[in-house]
Amino acid sequence: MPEITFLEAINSALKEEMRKDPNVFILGEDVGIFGGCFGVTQGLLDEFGPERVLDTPITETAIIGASVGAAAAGLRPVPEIMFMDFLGVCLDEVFNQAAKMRYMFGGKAKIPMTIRTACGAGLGAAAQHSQSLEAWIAHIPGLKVVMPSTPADAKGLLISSIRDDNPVVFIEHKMMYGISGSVPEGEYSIPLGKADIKREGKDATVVATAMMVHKALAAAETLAEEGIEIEVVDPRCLQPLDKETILHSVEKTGRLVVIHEAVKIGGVGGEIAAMVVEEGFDYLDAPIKRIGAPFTPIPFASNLENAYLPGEEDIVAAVKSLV
Amino acid sequence: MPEITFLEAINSALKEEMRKDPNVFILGEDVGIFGGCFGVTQGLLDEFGPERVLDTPITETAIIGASVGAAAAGLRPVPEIMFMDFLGVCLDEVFNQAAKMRYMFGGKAKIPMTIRTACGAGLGAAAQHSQSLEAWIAHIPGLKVVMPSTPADAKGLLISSIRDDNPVVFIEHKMMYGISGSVPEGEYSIPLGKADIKREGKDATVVATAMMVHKALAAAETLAEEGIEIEVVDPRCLQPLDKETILHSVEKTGRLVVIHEAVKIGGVGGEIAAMVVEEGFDYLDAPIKRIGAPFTPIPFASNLENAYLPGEEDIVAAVKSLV
Amino acid sequence: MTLSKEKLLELYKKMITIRLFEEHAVELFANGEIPGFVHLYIGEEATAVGVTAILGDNDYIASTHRGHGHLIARGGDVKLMYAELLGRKTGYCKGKGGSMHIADMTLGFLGANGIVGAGPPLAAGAAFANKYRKDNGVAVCFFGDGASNRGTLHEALNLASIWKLPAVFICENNMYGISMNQEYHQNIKDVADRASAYGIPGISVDGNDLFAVFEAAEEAVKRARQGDGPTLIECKTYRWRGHFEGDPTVYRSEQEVETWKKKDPIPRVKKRLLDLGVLTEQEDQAVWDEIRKEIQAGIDFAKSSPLPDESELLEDVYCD
Amino acid sequence: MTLSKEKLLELYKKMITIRLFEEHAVELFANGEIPGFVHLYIGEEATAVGVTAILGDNDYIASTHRGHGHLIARGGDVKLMYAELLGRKTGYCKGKGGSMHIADMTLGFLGANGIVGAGPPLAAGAAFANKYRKDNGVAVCFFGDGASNRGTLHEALNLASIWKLPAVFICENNMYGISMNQEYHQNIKDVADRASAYGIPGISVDGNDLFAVFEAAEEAVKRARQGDGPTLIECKTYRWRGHFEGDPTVYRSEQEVETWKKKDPIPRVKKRLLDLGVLTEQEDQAVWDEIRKEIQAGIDFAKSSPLPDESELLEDVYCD
Ligand SMILES: Cc1ncc(C[n+]2csc(CCOP(=O)(O)OP(=O)(O)O)c2C)c(N)n1
Ligand SMILES: Cc1ncc(C[n+]2csc(CCOP(=O)(O)OP(=O)(O)O)c2C)c(N)n1
Ligand SMILES: [Mg+2]
Ligand SMILES: [Mg+2]
Repeated sequence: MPEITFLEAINSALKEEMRKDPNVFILGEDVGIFGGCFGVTQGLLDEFGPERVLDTPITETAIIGASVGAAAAGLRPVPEIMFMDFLGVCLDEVFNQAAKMRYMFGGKAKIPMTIRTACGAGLGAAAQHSQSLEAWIAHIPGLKVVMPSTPADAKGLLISSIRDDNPVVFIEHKMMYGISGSVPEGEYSIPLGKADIKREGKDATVVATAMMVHKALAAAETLAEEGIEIEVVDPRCLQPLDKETILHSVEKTGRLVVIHEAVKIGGVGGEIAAMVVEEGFDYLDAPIKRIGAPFTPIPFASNLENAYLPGEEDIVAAVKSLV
Repeated sequence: MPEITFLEAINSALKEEMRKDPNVFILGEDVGIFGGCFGVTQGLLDEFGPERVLDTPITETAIIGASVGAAAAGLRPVPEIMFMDFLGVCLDEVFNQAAKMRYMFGGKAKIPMTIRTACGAGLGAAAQHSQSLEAWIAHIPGLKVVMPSTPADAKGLLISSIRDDNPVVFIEHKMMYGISGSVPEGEYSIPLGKADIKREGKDATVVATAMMVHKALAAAETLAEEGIEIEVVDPRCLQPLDKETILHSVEKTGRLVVIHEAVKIGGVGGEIAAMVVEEGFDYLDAPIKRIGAPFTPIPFASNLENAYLPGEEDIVAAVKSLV
Repeated sequence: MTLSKEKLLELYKKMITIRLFEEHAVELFANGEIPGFVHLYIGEEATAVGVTAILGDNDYIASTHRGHGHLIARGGDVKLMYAELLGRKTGYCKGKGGSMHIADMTLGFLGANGIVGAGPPLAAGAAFANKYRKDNGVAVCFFGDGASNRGTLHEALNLASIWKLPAVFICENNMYGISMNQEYHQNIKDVADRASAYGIPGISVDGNDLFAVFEAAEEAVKRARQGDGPTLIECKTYRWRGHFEGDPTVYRSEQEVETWKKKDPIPRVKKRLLDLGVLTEQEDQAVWDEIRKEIQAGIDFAKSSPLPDESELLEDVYCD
Repeated sequence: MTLSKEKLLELYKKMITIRLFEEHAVELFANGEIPGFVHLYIGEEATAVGVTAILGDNDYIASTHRGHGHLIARGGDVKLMYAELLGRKTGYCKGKGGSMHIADMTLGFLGANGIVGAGPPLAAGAAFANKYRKDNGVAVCFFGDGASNRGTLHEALNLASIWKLPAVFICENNMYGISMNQEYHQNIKDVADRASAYGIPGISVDGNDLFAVFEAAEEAVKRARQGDGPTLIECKTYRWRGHFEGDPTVYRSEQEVETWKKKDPIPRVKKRLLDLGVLTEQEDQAVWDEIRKEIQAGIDFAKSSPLPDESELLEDVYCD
């Protein structure tokens, strides 16, 4: 299987779907000649032209609102919101329009659109360019939320997202764009709502998302040296959430750590933990540990940002406190 | 103690603070001659004049953005967002500006403002006028979130919110405006971040917010007839959250039900449940039950809306399943 | 002026249908049969009917919270509308949307909308779809004077202007955003003046004059279909009822309302029809009677329709 | 033209300070000493300096992601600025904000802002505070041509226009929003033309001409202080560097950059000073040398400053 980066995987998913379905088009700030703020849409303008690769003004409300209108009218827009932090300027279009139109209209509309956006800290981009806000989206009925951690998942899930007839928010952790991994050759897709066990283990389950999957895999190595085998479960989609895979894993291990980069308080970790308590209380041999960012805006200085970010050591410590 | 309605309590808190502090002013859509969409600001224009009671155009972004600017410049704005559902059109101003300015500026600014807004279903106002979105706000460091359930709490907490030097989102369940209750005479306030035990009990703890406090108290009567005594804890503030009071109660009862009207998935119930698992696992004699709205936009038809809303029977059933 | 006599009679009937639909909604609301909020269009009929008169099959409409008139003008079914207002299973949205969310995708009607100013970006998107498919369609967006201050309109007009989208933006300036008179909510007299900020044509017309509205819309739709981009049309009109049913309208005088009632758009069309010899007083009576029956049939249909089944609560959230 | 010779020399020095501050930021970024994003103001100095020249004690400024120039013009301390860019404890924001969030509340400087177009509503609010307190202050808002399409600007201009707020809105039209030329992002030539949509004055000036900028700002600030409400001023200028450091600027030609470099705002002021006899070539050399020293001192200060302590991570989230 060829090795490509996370960024290339997303780029190739976009290309493949655009080649296959003439209704798919992309729009966003600097997605054309600039190739996207992070380079994700490089080459698309050349291949598909300005009719299908649309540079927009800096107007996220119009980008998402027009995407909803175009989707309702039968197209398949793939708008880009440069930083997830900018969702606050177009959230009405996401949660009151895209998410609810089908239901409000009694099932008579469909809004097939995929909002791509970059989350995550690590760049020194500070409080307004580093957030992970997936918890907001996962709380809204009518939306799907995808948060991949590997090139193969990113490609397969983006293809499914674009083909999905519902509005999907597809979240790309910006510090993973350069991560390489092997990707299946030829056409493939990964269904939305299926978790992936990134490493098997019997002593504790670690549910981790996006960048934290990599931290969890690193922690797994460290813990393995001490004879502790953790199972790393990557939900990949937060809505729909694959409860079964998580519950099965906890049934096996009896212990659960949930980690995400988003602020711990009010993050999806609470949802996952509470769900396991409700539906798998008897499996639990110990309290559940949640790990997430502390309750503070994201600081600029690199040392503070490092201190802010949850990481491998937190996972190691949490697992050890449970086993 | 005099009996007044929830609406009157809020109105009188606004009046008292405006009388006391000339820097306090209110702004919003139809808050002047119309007296507010629900009548909450009735009489304020007459008493304080158009310099301090400002009708605004239908531009929530400008309402909140200007409030942030005015607060940074030393005033104490109390903007009204008519329906909480409209937060999506001004969320950037709430979460990227108001919430973060102090931190981003190294502690050198303060943003004393209180956003009042109406949440909740029950009016037949459908998917875009009925939501409870407190989970979004409680996830954002830098904001405080208040959600009162009685006239006395509403008044005392609103006074504290206005006096607080931080941005506060003060959420009023629109179906409670007509609820009466006694209110202390004379000046008083209630500190933010202190839960209130609305009813004592030993068999199970029910943490409930806003309208659900009333449902929980009703359920308590029903359960009491069967000899089950529940303790009803009203956090009143979701940020800061009074973990101690909740944990103490669970320590006493060994059982926990958390209920809110917001959508269950991703709601603050998950946060509270997960917090108790982390910090009070050993107190628990049974799984935690969360109750919240189902994962769907809010329907219009009254019978569907009733079916949608969590209520007394859900609490009774949940408690019985635990004890 | 390309309106045939037959077409004119049809438009007249639509205006009457809107009027009667709304008058009966007043009653139904007063009787407690409609939950939630109802925003009525009485007095503004010429605007919806004049604009939609020019639309064809591939065209879209983005509507507002005050949307009944737009949908009836577009050919909506009053039975399904009443059923929706009453929260019935047979309604346009199976009772899940109510007055504020009625949609008819088969008519390209992208829904009433509970969020003021949400329509313009949606319309820009639908117009983009028309352009993308080269299907000669246009998208029309209705919005109020109050909505004209929202950033959504600014961003949508900007986008439509640079992409030369086949879109027509219709500001229904009824002088108020709830209680706020236009005089206080914006520092200009004509909303149409905002068009110059986007380098597009802006025109202000008497929204109670069906012919003026039609002519402006015709020109704008022609421009749009030709690829010349969007137009902003302001229709000056007035809502006779309160903002929503139940509004005590403390913010305006009885006299103001009376002045505007004298500008009732319906008799003006009737007069033209009489002048043209297309209609007699007697035929007019018959027209009203016929529509009254249709309205009554709609109400009967709604009232006799079942409520949605509780099992439907969780349906229609997602497509499979 | 009320600029005294002394004042003019002071403004000239500020322009040089900005230029040198930014040139050194280029280096620091290239050396990996500045994390995150840095947006430089080189080439646009006349705009910030011309506008702030007229401001006094009670006045506020809302800035942008490209904010260094605004703060230096307002009297900001380059030591604290460099320290912030380098993420040091001694920086303006204790290292918590970085280039995109530098603020100085003692100067009424309400912060750079990472959200494009976030400034206008903030400035409207600060201007409201001035008006509320009747302290004769004004609020100035800087924003880019790209930002001029955002709904925030529309809503803020509308609010400022109806409340006659003492605010001045300065569009720094540097022809691009990242890679998008103004020609593509809006369908008008002059952003100033948007003023008519709010019934306020709009004026377009050469943003590289300190005197033109100053005169326009002076007039606008006068209007604001008199209670005549806001003004929109467009300053046409150009950023010499990429959008942010690291931008390969594939979207514009070297030739275009060269043309604009010939319009360098700094020599134009120098010429005036020479003509006025306020400055000799020799004195000019001394001015640059002096400022170079100040800049170097700022960098030294920053580099020798400690990093924030990890214990500070959770401080400053809330006031007590
Ligand atoms: C974003 C938003 N803000 C506020 C409201 C509440 N609201 C509903 S209708 C309305 C007035 C709208 O005025 P206008 O746009 O002039 O339309 P009209 O009602 O006069 O037809 C308001 C403020 C809303 N629904 N959405
Ligand atoms: C709401 C929002 N959208 C997008 C961005 C990303 N972004 C940062 S600066 C910029 C360009 C701004 O252009 P302009 O307003 O002309 O200012 P300039 O950079 O030219 O000074 C963009 C798109 C952002 N920070 N905020
Ligand atoms: Mg109106
Ligand atoms: Mg620019």
